[in-house]
Amino acid sequence: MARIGVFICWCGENIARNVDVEQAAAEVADLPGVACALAYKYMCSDPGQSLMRRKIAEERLTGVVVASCSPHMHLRTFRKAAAMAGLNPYLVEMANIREHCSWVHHDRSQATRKAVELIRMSVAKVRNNHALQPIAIPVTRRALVIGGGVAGIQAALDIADAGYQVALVEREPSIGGKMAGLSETFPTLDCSQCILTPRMVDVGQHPNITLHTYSEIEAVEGYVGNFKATIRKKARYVDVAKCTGCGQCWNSCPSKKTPSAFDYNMGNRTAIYVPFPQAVPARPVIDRNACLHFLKGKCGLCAKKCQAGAIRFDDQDQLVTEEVGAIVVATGFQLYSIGKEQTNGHTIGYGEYGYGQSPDVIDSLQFERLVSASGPTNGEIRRPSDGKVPKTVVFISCVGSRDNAKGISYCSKICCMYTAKHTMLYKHKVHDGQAHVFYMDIRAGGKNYDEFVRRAIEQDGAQYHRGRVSKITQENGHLIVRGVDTLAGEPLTIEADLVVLAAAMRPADHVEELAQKLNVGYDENGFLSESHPKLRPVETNAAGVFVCGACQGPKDIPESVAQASAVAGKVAIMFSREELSREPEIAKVNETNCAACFACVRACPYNAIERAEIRDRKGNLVKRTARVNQGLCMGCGTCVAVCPSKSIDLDGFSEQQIYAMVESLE
Amino acid sequence: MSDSNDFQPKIIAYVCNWCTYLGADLAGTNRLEYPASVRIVRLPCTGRIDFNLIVKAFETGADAVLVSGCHPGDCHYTAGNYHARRRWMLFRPLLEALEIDTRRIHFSWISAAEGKKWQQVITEIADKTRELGPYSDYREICQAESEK
Amino acid sequence: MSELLSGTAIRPWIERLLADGKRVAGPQRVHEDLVQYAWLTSADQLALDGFVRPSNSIKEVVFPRHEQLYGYQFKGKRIELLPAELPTKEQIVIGARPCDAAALPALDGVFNWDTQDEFYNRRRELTTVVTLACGAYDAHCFCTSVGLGPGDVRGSDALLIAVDDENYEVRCLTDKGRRLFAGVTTESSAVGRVMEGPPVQFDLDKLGAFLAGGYDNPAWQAAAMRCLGCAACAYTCPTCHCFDIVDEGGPSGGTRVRNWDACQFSMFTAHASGHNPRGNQGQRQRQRIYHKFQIYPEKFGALLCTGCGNCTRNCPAGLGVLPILKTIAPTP
Amino acid sequence: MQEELRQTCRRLLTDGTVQVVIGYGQAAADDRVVPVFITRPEDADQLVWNDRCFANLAKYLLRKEVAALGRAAICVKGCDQRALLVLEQESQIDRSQLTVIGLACDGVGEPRQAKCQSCDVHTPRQADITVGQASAGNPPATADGRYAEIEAFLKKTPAERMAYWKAELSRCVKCYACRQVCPMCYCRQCIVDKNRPVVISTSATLKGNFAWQITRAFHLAGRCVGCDECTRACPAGIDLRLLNLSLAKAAEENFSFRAGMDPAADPIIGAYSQQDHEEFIR
Repeated sequence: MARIGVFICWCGENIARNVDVEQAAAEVADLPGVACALAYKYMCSDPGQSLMRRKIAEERLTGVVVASCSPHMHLRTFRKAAAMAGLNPYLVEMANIREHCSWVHHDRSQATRKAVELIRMSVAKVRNNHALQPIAIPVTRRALVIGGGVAGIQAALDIADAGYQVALVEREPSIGGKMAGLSETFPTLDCSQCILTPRMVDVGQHPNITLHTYSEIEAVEGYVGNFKATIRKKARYVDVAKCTGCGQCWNSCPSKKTPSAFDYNMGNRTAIYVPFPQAVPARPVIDRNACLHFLKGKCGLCAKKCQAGAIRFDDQDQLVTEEVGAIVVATGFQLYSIGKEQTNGHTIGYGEYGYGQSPDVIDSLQFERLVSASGPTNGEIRRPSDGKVPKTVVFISCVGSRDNAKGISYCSKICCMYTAKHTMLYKHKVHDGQAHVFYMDIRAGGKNYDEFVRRAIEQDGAQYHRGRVSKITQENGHLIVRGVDTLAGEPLTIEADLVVLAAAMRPADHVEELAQKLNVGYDENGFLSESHPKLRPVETNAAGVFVCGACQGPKDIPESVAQASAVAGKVAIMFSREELSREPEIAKVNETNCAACFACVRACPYNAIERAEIRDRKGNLVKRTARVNQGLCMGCGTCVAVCPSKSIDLDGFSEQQIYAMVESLE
Repeated sequence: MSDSNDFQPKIIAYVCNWCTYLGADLAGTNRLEYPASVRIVRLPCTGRIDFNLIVKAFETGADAVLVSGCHPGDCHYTAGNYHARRRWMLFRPLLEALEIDTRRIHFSWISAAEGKKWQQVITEIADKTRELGPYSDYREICQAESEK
Repeated sequence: MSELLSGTAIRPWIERLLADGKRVAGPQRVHEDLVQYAWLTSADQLALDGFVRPSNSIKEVVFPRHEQLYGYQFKGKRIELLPAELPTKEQIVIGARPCDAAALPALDGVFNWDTQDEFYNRRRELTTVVTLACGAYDAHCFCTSVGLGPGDVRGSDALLIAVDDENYEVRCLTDKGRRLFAGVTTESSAVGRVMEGPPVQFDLDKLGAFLAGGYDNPAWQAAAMRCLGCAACAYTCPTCHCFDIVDEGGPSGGTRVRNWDACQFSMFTAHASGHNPRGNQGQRQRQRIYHKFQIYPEKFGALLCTGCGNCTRNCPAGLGVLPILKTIAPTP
Repeated sequence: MQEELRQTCRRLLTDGTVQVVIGYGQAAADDRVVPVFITRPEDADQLVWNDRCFANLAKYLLRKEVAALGRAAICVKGCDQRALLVLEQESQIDRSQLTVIGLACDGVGEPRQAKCQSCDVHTPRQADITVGQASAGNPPATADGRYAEIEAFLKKTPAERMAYWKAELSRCVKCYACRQVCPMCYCRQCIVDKNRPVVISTSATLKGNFAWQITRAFHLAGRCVGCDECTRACPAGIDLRLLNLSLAKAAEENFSFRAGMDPAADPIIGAYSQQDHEEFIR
């Protein structure tokens, strides 16, 4: 038989003014299962709590109802107090007779009646509560970081510095990401490589970091604390352990005409190559599609030159597994490919700008290489078609962004800033040149950002035209840019030598496939979904999987790095204990009754329910059933509502509890 | 009960823990008064709220039922409210076919910041239900027994 | 000489009964192709011809599908019991089929062999059954195979036999019947004639022999293969009488009620442990036949089947007593 | 066509493709057509095909007594086949272990059943073997007339509708024939049979009957294939089809979804779209 203690709080006058607490105590004292009911001035105070603890012991209570304020205020308090008195904390419920009663109903008799009913509901509920134990999940204290751009690097270093092992996976031959190819960065104009490459070296040398470059995620199994990732290490044809990075091979390679992806096809590279001189690891790979050994069966010059004997033409892809407790996704972005049909089919556009037809219409990342000291022109701004120094450069922002008709509704956020930067870098190198910018709005929110744009306009003389460009044509070696200046209200035609398009930012290729492997949600644009935009901005709905950087949405370097460090903090918190302790108010399947229709599996927002099989001792299939992964369930109860036979139920808000509450209102 | 002015409709509100419950808390903090005849049942998420609970509310004599949770996109559990919304899209036509009075079943999105909206919604539901009178049809259904 | 109930007298008579506060049940045309016994609110609802028999039975008049046994209320630490009121209204069934009426004596035994069921007995006392001899039978009827026939009077207080399209000969069989018809009939020389029943379709002796040794016969499962495990047979059967007792209510109190239950439900015999002694439909169908043709007869000396055929008529899979018995105990 | 059916089944049993054919046979005692389970080639002649083949045999695939007979072939009409698709989507049957014999059908019942009036699956889809040819062919799928009955019913006044359901459901005796014939009702323990808590009163009172029929219908939301077996099985003649239609109509109008029609379409319950309309929500 239940022995429930009801503790009604006056909350000073807050409750007692409108609710006759003594009368309420007298009324509920007679409810079935109630062993004692009393009112006290401040239940949350020390004396109030010790009163409750004393009564738990004296009355041998099997459950407690505290009728006071909102459970969001003090449920934890009272559950803790009950636990101190030896009562399982999940046998404590609250009746909210302050926020939901005394504060909003001023008729004392009505408020008192309602308070009694609220208490009655809570008594009915707590009679059906069960003692619950927190769920403990062992944690493998090792993290997997996917993506070796600046976000992934930062996250990996921070986690490693906290003392935990990290496996960093990068699909290119070197880490560094987009930032490694940038020239100088806003709003300080510090050299990108100067700030990034030391961090890359740190990664390469960090005792806690295992680097898998030229590698991709093949499969991920498991759940929070206990993931098993299979990584495909693509064949490099170079034995990284033997290679010293001396450079003999790529210096002697006769195949030199492959467009360099690192330079966005603005320069060429050899068939055996490191993408850029500061690459980490500084170990080359062989491009099968360019290597004469693979194409024609002869050559092998690199192998002859290599004193370390590191060339391995028979190299194969390898699958390695990493067991990790947390996964950080930092796969970054790519640019909207202008003028081409986009991967999601309906986004197509800006063919009228002549990108891909005129070599002098380039995108913003190409321009970065053009001004970079390590770029194909060694930092001299020369246009691709004829190598001339362009005297007039037109920058067009929002190419792709903020244009529903072209398939992207969002603002890519960084283009205003880097376009301003581009005009400055250009002016600093071509003193007699003139930069024009066509823009829709200038978005320069951020520390020292607006000042930076003002500088571009006021000090470096960039001409900003508010308006769109309708067409770009080629005439006599010039690009005729036809647009409109909406502020002047006039059409505007500029004869330019070079046009730079600030193309929209899109998530990296194949991120959807990765998201599916990780059970992480993504939006219609392919950006990964955070668990909560404000309160859980780096978590995802797949417990133990975190996001940082541009894979989650357009962002600049400072934001990406800040997010990466935030992720590292979250991972470090998770790894600070040997076991994860999770709230036990989660779903549970009655496996005998489950009809295995798996509607719950479909409905679960956390992919926390799996299809399981029950087998007898001989291994014969007895039946199939849904099964809740305690490591993943967040306790929303969506599964309960879709289960026709209620073979899945939610501890803490069980069918029995809720119906008892409603029926107590009869 | 015969005097319609005295009629205090019984309203059962199934609300999610993270938005509407907190919205009602905020109404309290701001001392926004509303009819006392509403009874809140706290559930983690609208996704947990099953249609059987609505039926049970009427069986226990409710004159109106409210189901309320987070605005689309704000669900604490990402998608529970979307699942709920879809179920109600299908449930309402069934109730119409059965002539269960859909004017007595209310759905709302009330965020933790919308204490004022909570007050308004409850007040409106109470007013409207008072106009409709007690849900005598369902009470008759519940009281009909084989005659003695 | 006979007593005659003229067609024109029937309606006014029923209206009078209703006006006197009596409950009157009889066949009612619910839909174009559905006739059921139901409580009448007006004499016009009564349907006496144009169909073989109602799709349900009259057992509900004495054994309702849902009955409150008593209420209970938690008062503080005490539980207060609130006895249910016994029925008081006199009730009359008009136009019962002989196969329905004959079920009542069978039920009497069940509801009185250990405890006297006060609810059942009170209703039974209050009930007068006016049976109408059958004017037609269909392929599902098999009263003659279980020793009954279209004019059988078991369980009836009065028997009506059609004289022509309008008028009925009344044979009062009990005091209840005589009281009911006092002053309603006229003397006449016309005599009704009861038609012949359907041919006998299975052999009771053979059945007895089969049951004696056939408990584990695979024929049960074979016959039950198409059974879907609902209670359409049991709930429309005049003699099936199983019930379940449940408490309905909330934390403050409620009612203990009894509801019909049926042996074809897999839950009927399911134990809390998960074990089910009748784990398949063959065992459940076997139970139904054994109960009607061996267990009940051994205890009460009569069959628990009146051959009405409702089980087959209502079975979505066309099963029922007759198809099974025709297989296991065919007539020569 | 009947002969072709018998031959087909004889062959399937003879060559060991299947151990049992679930089909229709003539009842011995009366003129009804009943489900039969043919396990021997020589019994294939018991199979019949005519317009009294009402039953949706898909339900038998879920009964353990039938499953115990071994690998099965099942005879289905076009409407019944839709149930197979839903059962497959809900992991209840392994389609690869099942031989589906589609029976081209011009409709059942005399006069034709209500569902046959707007049938657009005279020839069963996704059958392994199709027997016969429907004279009607499969007309293009249009919603015209499919929901005529519920639309007409909804034109009645609220008071008429309430009176109608009170009268109809007062006859429900809770025999659960509607549940037992329904291929989609395969829970191991139906919610109405659960007593902790009592979600639905087990009593056959109006209260219990409303709760039960609301539940039964809604549990079929987006799943009911409209075979109307519930309506056919109801010994109290309650037109459960109306309830099912109201949900099917909502599913088609809101989600262009018809249960058991498109193997590629995702089930609508347990799923959502951010674009789902919500004009009824404040």
